[in-house]
Amino acid sequence: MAGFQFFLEVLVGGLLSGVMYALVALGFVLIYKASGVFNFAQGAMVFFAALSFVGFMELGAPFWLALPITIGLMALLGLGIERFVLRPLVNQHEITLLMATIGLTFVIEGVAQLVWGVEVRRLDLGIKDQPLPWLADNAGLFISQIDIFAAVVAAILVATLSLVFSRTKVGRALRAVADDHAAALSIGIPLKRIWALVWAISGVVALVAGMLWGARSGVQFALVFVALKALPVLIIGGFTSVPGVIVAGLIVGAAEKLAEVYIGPSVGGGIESWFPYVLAILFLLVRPEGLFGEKIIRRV
Amino acid sequence: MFNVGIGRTLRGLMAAAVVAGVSLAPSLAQAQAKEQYFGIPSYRVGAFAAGGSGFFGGIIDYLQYVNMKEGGVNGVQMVWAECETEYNAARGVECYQRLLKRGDQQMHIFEPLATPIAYGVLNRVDDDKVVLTQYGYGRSDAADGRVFPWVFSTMTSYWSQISAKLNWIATKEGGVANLKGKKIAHLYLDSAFGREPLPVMRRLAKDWGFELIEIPVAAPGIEQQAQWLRVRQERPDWITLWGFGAGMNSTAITSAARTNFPREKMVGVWWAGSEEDVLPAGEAAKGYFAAANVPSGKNFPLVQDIEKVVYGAGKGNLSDPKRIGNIYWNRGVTAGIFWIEAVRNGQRIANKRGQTLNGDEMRAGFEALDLTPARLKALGIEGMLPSFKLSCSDHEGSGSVKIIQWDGAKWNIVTPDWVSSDRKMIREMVEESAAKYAVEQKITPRKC
Amino acid sequence: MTVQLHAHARAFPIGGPIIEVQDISMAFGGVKALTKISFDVRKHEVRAIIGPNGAGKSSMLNVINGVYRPQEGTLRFAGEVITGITPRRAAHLGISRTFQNIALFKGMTVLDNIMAGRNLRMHANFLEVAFRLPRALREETENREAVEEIIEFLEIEHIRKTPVGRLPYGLQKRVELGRAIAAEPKVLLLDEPMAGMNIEEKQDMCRFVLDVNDHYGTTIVLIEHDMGVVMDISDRVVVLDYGKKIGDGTPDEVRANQNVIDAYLGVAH
Amino acid sequence: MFYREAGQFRTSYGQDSQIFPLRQDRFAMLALLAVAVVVIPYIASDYWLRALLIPWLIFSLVALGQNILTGYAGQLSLGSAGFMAVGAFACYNFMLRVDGMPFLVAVVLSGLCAAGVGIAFGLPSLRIRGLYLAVATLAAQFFIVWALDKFGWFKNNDPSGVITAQPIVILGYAFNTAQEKYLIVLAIVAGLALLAKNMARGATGRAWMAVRDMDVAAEVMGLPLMRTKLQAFAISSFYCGVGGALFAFAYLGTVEPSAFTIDLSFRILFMIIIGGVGTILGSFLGAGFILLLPIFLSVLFHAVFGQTVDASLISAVELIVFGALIIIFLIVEPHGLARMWQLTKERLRLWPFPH
Repeated sequence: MAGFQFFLEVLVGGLLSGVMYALVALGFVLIYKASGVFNFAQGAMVFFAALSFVGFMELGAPFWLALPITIGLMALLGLGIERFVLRPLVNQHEITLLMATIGLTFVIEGVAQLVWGVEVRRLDLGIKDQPLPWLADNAGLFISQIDIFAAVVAAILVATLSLVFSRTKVGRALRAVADDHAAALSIGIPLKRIWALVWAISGVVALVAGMLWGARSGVQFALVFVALKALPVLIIGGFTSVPGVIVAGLIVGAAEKLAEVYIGPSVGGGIESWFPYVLAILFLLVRPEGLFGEKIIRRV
Repeated sequence: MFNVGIGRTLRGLMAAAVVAGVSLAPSLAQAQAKEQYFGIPSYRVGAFAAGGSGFFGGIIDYLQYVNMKEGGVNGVQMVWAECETEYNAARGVECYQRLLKRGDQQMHIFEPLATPIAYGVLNRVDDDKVVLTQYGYGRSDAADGRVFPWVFSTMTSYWSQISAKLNWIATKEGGVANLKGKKIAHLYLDSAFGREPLPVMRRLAKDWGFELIEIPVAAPGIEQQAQWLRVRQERPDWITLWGFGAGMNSTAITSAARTNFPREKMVGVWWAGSEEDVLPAGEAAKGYFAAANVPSGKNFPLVQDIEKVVYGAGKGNLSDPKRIGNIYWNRGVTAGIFWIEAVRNGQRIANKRGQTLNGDEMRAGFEALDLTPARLKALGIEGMLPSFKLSCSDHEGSGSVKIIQWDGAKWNIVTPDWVSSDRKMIREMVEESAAKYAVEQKITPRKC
Repeated sequence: MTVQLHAHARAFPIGGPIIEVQDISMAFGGVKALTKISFDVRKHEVRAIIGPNGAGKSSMLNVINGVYRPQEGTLRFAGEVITGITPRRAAHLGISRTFQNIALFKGMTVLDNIMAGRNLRMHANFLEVAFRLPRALREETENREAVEEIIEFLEIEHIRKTPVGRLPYGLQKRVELGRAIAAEPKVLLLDEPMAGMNIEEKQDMCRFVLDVNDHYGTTIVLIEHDMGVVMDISDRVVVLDYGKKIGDGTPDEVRANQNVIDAYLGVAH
Repeated sequence: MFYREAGQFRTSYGQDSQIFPLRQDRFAMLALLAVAVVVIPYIASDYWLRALLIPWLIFSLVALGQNILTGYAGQLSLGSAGFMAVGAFACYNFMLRVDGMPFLVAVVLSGLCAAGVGIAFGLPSLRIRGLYLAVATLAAQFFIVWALDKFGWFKNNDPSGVITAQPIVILGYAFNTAQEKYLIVLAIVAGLALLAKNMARGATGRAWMAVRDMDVAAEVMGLPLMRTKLQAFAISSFYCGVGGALFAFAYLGTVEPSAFTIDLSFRILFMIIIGGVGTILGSFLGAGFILLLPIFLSVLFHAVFGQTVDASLISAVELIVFGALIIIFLIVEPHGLARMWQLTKERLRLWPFPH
């Protein structure tokens, strides 16, 4: 197939995978922004969310019922985590918090497999994971419908979140919290409520990511690994910037695909595992605070 | 949320307590009877739990079956202890050491169904006199019993599998000659496991004149955009999928659909050929082929009898009986058959009828494994296992596979007869590789 | 408050200039922090830099020990031009300092903090330390003795083994002074050593500063808000205002200087 | 009543800078070593030695390395498993390609290889800090494993892509049995632990902690930031590398690159967090906790429920309890086991008199 057209396809494909990474990274950002916690359990939450969703459907709940139930469940999970894991750890060192969330990962994985079992399940959102016919026929580009769908969902999600943050009272409060906890408290912002809320939201974000990933590659344990895909996205985008992770996600997605396709064969391939991280390092050397992260000012 | 989990646990435990009350009774009665002890290093959580629970469930069900059906082997009861490895080398070694001795009983067979764990214990089994079986994984060159006296790659190694698979592709193409100039892409998990068949493939590519395209997938492989773009670019005639874990395999299949690559031109390794591997792909998996060392299905007398005897008595190991007869479980059952046959042989050879075997006797029994068509029929597994025979020097035996195809709901056998590999070539490669290993490890191969 | 200023004849009579600041200018972004500042510091004297907030005092110190790099002007140390040196180089030259908001090593004990102050005098590499080879041991003991002297001198024996993080503010300031003098510097830069202290603490600190100056002959450049203190303990005073020098001389001269009175004293009192 | 420092006065700074200023502690330590060397090899079963003690010692060593970097020098790194891998494969190749290579020399050399790699991947630390650095060090984790996995040379082109450690021979004496392997590991770990302790309490350690606590001040005092940080990376990686070599030679015997997963790196970090950041003792306690707890749980549950409960249930519960215990632990004592131990000692000193 024509060189440029192929390049284009690689690029588009990469960008679309990037969206999927960004979706996962989004959950990290929300929580880090609000509570300064690097929530490694996000991956497990994605897995748990998707698994619960199909689980409820297996129990006979129709889509329109399973969805709200799972949303509620994830929100509850988020609240529970905030209340019983992170609140007792407030003001601890960031490493301690990170470690706590990794411990949480084990718990969530265990609970998920305890409650829903280990069988691999499939999730059918009714969208075909096949190339858009007219694109394939006319442009010869193979773009899967579900990828497009995912991109749209991601766009909507981000739009809504940014609206919530910029327009609503809660959103402004959240921004204040993100800027300075103490100050936020002093002007009477209910910190705990905000945190709880953010954890609930990130639970729902996890569900969205989980459903899209699940629809692509089945609902199964491997979903927890999507977190690893999100990490380089986070450093490049900055832990605190919603638009940051979206852009970074696109960058990582496109870059790693191009690298794998064009550089990969010459070094034996499989470089996707580390390429994004190296990319991230190079990025950091230029901008230690990430793409849109707040600049870290350090005084003597 | 947690409450749900805890609740389920409690219910589980209560149920367990009841079961315990029932099941303890007989085992007490037989406390005096002779016992043959097995250690079972299973993995029931984590990325590969689906396969693990099925396979080890199958083994346990068969041991249970032998106990219930014929009161053990010549009166020797099969007993076992289980240990969770999480498919992790360190945990696996710990399990090996833990299971090795139980009271005055010794473990003589170790089947971890995990390459890393098999490697972790590889150089311990000689001292401990433990038969290390690698049921369709691990070192292919372990087939050379002279260099690996205690390791078995029964009954078909990766090398044999890929050879058999390519033989089948050749017949589909109407003969080896027609493969000339064809393209075969090897889409593999970028790990030792994924690269294992490459030597064979490269060699055959040279001999047969087809073009081999190697496309690695970085673990965990739930994202294969780039790889399939290469497929689109190269447009291979066939793809041999060498993946592990439902994540990578189902993603490969869906990605094939995304790139309009015909599933009828994809042949998976047997770790990409279980129900768990294709179910998540849904419609996309229709028509996809895979090699099987053991086909799935319930239409084998033994399988039906196990369901009747063991599950009928509520002693089945699978929490979900619907999984009876699926690939991993059937594989487990046949693994159990190897064990029991080895015990029978061992008792005969050492003429310790009705007595517990030690390590050497168990190995002798294993090396005497001889599944004649008649024996297979007697066991009620005709067509489930190939007929094969082990020996002191040949620890592989069969080297043949069946090709199965997914019809969207279940696996169907497309090769009623077993597709065999190029035994001679593989054996040469095995001995070559084993010899190299022997030199590196300063092992003097035993005489056979 | 009253502090006996150099009651006895000085052990180290004031000598020639050791630091010469010449037309130093620097700006952050567009904001001018220092404009054409020139003054000198003589050996063994106590030199004060005063001025209202944002006058550029701290920036001046940061220029002197290389934390900031000036856009214009030259800086001489003992006659040699050292404009734009690195902090490490400055340390090697014998310029040591304390910080406006304490910069101690919070996780370490008082002892270790002050020991760390002597790192330039310890040359054993990590292998020697790991294997406790003679040089490492010798250096450890020798420097430990020197440090114990300082600890005694600053009257903080009782908190020797306490992690500084747990100490009250006043004591921390004292430890930081200890860490700074541990290097046995030629020049000691003190950035508001008495900020936020009560009268007694200030008196103690003054005493320590003067003693350092007396016993070791260390040249001292200090920034201080408390005019009383400054006038009492310093030999000469530079007055900055909005990054410009508006006065320079003995305390009395500065007191008399009209600009200073207008710009600063007038406001202050 | 026996834990008293009364009547023990330090008369010289030399004495004061001893590892264990208290006589009781010195005795305790010596006794412990004596037991470890003399008693344990004879009473401990193969299971205890091969499955628990040897890996525990090895991981204590690795945790020590992580602690030097993260605990003392304050550089958060997630590459430890990668550096272990370097050590393991380096050692294998030294033994393989240099005939007559003495084992201990090979171990040291492999540590040095790891140190070199560590320095390379430590370079970003000069510009990046905190969690960003942590994620950046994952590059080491993934790249190293990828490279070792990809290039057959590292594995002497073994078709199965694994290395099989050569037998351990020192001065013509072969260390084959579990006891022998245990002793060699014990010797190496104890030695390196002592060196680490010396560095930690000496000028080297002060430099590390200075950089950790307030790097600007450290620089103003003349400490070379870059050298100190990279030194910490090098030494830390050296310890990980030696740990990796022992992991391959004295523990598993046969390893593939993918044995050194990111999960392992996380567990190593866990060890020092749980054990106690910036303490030597903590590395040992933490390694014990993280390594042995899951095993203990598994043994416990199997002992209690045996074959009566669906094993999948047990495995899942093990996982949950393990995670929960970690969280609870972090909440109860964020400063780690070492701090707990210290506090108990403080109480012992005062006991039975409440202050």
